[in-house]
Amino acid sequence: MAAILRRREIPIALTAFFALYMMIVYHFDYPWFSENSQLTKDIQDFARILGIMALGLGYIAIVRLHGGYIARRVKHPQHWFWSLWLLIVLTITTIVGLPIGNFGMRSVQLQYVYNSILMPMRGAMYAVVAFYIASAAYRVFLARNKEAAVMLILASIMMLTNAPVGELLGEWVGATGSWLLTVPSMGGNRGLRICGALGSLVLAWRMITGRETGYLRGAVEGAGE
Amino acid sequence: MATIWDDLTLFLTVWGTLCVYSYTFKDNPFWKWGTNTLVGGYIAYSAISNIDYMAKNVINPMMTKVNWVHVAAILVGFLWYFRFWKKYYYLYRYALAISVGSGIGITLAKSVSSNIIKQVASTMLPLYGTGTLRGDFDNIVIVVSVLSVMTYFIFTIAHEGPVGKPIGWISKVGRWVLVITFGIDFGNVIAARMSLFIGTVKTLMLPQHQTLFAIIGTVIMIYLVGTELAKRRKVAPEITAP
Amino acid sequence: MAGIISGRIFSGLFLLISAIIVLAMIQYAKTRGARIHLRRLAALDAIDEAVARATETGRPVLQHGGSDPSGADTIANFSIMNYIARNCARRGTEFIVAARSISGLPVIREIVSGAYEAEGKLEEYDENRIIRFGSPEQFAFASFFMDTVATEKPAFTFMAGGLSGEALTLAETTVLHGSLLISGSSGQLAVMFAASDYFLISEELFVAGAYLSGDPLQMGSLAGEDYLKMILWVLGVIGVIMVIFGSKWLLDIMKL
Amino acid sequence: MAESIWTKMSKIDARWLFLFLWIVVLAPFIVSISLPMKISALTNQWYNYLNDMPDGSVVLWSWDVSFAGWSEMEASGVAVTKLLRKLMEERDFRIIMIGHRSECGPLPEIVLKDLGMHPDQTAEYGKKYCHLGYMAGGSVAMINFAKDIRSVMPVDWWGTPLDDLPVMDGINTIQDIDLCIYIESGGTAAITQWVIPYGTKLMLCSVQGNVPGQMPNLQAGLIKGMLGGLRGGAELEKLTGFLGVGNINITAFSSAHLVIMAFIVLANITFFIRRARREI
Repeated sequence: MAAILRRREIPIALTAFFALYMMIVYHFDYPWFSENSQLTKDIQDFARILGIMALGLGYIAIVRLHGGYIARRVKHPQHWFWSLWLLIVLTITTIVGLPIGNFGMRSVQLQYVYNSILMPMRGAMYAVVAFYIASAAYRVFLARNKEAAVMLILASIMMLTNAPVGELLGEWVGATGSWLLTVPSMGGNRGLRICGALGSLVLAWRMITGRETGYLRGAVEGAGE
Repeated sequence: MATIWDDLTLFLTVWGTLCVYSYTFKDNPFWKWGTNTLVGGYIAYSAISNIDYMAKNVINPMMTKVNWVHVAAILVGFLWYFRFWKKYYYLYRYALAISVGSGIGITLAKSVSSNIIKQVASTMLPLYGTGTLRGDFDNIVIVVSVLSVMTYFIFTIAHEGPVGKPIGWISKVGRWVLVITFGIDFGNVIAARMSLFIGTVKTLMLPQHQTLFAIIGTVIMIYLVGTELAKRRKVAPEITAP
Repeated sequence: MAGIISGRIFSGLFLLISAIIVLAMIQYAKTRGARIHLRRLAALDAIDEAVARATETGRPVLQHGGSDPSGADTIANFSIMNYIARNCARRGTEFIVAARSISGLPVIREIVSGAYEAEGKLEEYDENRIIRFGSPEQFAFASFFMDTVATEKPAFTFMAGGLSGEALTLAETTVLHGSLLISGSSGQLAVMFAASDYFLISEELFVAGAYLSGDPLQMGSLAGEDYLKMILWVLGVIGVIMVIFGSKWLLDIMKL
Repeated sequence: MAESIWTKMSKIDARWLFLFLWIVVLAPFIVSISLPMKISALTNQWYNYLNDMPDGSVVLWSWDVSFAGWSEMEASGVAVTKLLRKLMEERDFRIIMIGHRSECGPLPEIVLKDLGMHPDQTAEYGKKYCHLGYMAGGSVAMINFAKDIRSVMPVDWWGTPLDDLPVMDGINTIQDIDLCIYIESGGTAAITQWVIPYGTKLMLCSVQGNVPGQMPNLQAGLIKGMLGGLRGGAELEKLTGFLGVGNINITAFSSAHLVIMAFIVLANITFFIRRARREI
């Protein structure tokens, strides 16, 4: 039995069934096969709850990763003491967040956690890139060739359109910037959007027909801001 | 009456923000405190908010009326966690397969409609006769931009020969449209990242945070500059030695 | 036709046509792959020149290991990694991979050792020196990558696979240390386009991967995608002509 | 040959640039300078579309902003909530708030508390507005929500059943909602899951980085309005008269942009001079 379950054919068939069922039923409204039938609602409800149940994956992965760092007393990529501190914060936030006693999502204690830690630091983590844009603007964004020169000029016009100070230079700045945004850049972004959608369409057909099984290896890890 | 917790929140808000920003000076213990606190806190936070949703909207209503679809989904949902068990790793694939399959199923047909069909339909614009010269010109630029960028991403036709040559020219136009598009995108990326930075500076400059901002900022700067100079002085003597 | 929901017919038909064309092209690529001609991207010539330049200056070649191995960008990055690794092995140039994903490490080891073996230089394959693991966390990996660039001073750096907010930092550091930078990504397009010497814009990265790997699955997919693009291209032109002559017929059909 | 000044300039330590950026952004917070600001066409289009909605409309105020994106989107988040409250009081609008990511249970709660609309602060809660809280499940949840709201969200953020909230009377599916305003910092699935299948009218408040990518949808009519980032929020504040965070930050927004442009110009001058002197 285990040998059969270990093979990839069944998961691939499951992916194909759920994908094809929802995709085809979207187009039809027959009494026995309809987008609004109870059966379709139940299948979608099933997939929804199943998706939410994966809430612990990231949690356990972090605990295993940093637990391993502590167990092996690693120095690289960071000193294991920091991993210990990470797990402490993780535990405190979990205890404060679970609906035990007067703790929970809407408890004052959890508000202290996200008001004092999560909100300021998440914002700062994203904003660090603003510094790198500043230093890159000074050192890397050079008009090395025609394309880079045109790009920098247009970026400057867009910046002067966004920033109120740009209006001091005159009306033409805002007019040019919004024209560029709503006409050529819109056309270019539409071209990219169409080609991107075709790319994911082709990838989806490969996954449905079982020709692409990379996704079976693991959940996305290492994503960033 | 500000409790100890309110004061701690004020301190941690300023302290956390400056710890993250200390990374721009160099990798240092303040940064390590910040990033580890944030990763730990955020992972726990998103897990408990999903648990809270499940408790409130799925499990609580089941106390009165059992919904067997939800019960089945929760049971199958435990298959996710076989990912961490080497021996039965393959069971994890069943939950993943259903999740990925339904993700594709509910998006593909609608994405074709919104990202392909509607986009092409909205590009079918009259190239003249819109009444204003500006309107005609805009439509011409839109149609040319969209079609040339699509031509740029055609890879199975070489840019030689009777058919390939014109495709080559059109894709050169497409390349320039992309340069314009990236120029505009770039201007907006700068605005976005600057706004984030300004948002955090506004928080730091709130009346109740200003003094803390000055004190903590100075302490961190002294530490960073101090260790930097100390490192340089430690390195410098070897160079000057004969 | 009471059962078919209006407003979804045309997109449903396009979906069906896309399936037929793509799967047919993949099958065709498997049986008669040679017929599918992917035009050689200028970026591949740029990669050859860059590795040659690294050989002359005696400085190493550095490649970003990509992130999650099931991501499309990283899969294309793996094909290019094989190509660059073989190039370096053939010329005896030092090659370094800065890896970020734990689950990606075994795949990278397999690719690089396979490349050195294919060039008959397996004895020069020193895993600890070539494959260096940073950290899965975004900014921790960024500082690791920047330290590697500062110490190794690569002549040529290739970056693709899971680039996000920190990508600009990596690009800036490589350029500051005098390295030629070629990168590819399906996200962060504007910023990477401005910071790189040569940039593979989303689809181009996948084409480079397919061209180098010669994998019929990828070649067939790209051929199928191109046919769909041409269909839409022709549809667009016909639509514009008809609208000029005042006929909304095609637009109404597309709204079905 | 001693290093020329131009080579030295190109080798400046990045940290001096960072310090300069800090100073330039902090200055407007110390010395308040206010610059004239024109209302852009996009913001006018957004504002007019909302105002042209008939009295008694039901607005779904969807939140998809991360804690990080909140530093940028606070201006538009608060300004739009104030505007909706005014429309609720004057023109009998009904407002339903909902969150699409884990941060968007508490974020709307913080805004409600600041505006005195929190259930602990006022008995008005539930009459004409409510906050359903975080809806887990992403796109799949959005479909079930569209078909039957109560199957996905039987209770609101504080656990009150929807049937006890007068605002939810007669609202069962997405078709009962006249307009959805969606504030996002990481992209939206509302176009594919609500606009395409059900024709829901959708207006976006996006981070500035996503604005160009959404322009094709605006021109195609898939979204009815686009309010972009901090600048859009500040303009909406000026339009509605509810001055707030946007107008405090907008001056620093200008000075930060000036710094970036100065850096780009300086870098290119240095680059061209060094190339002319064969230093590169």
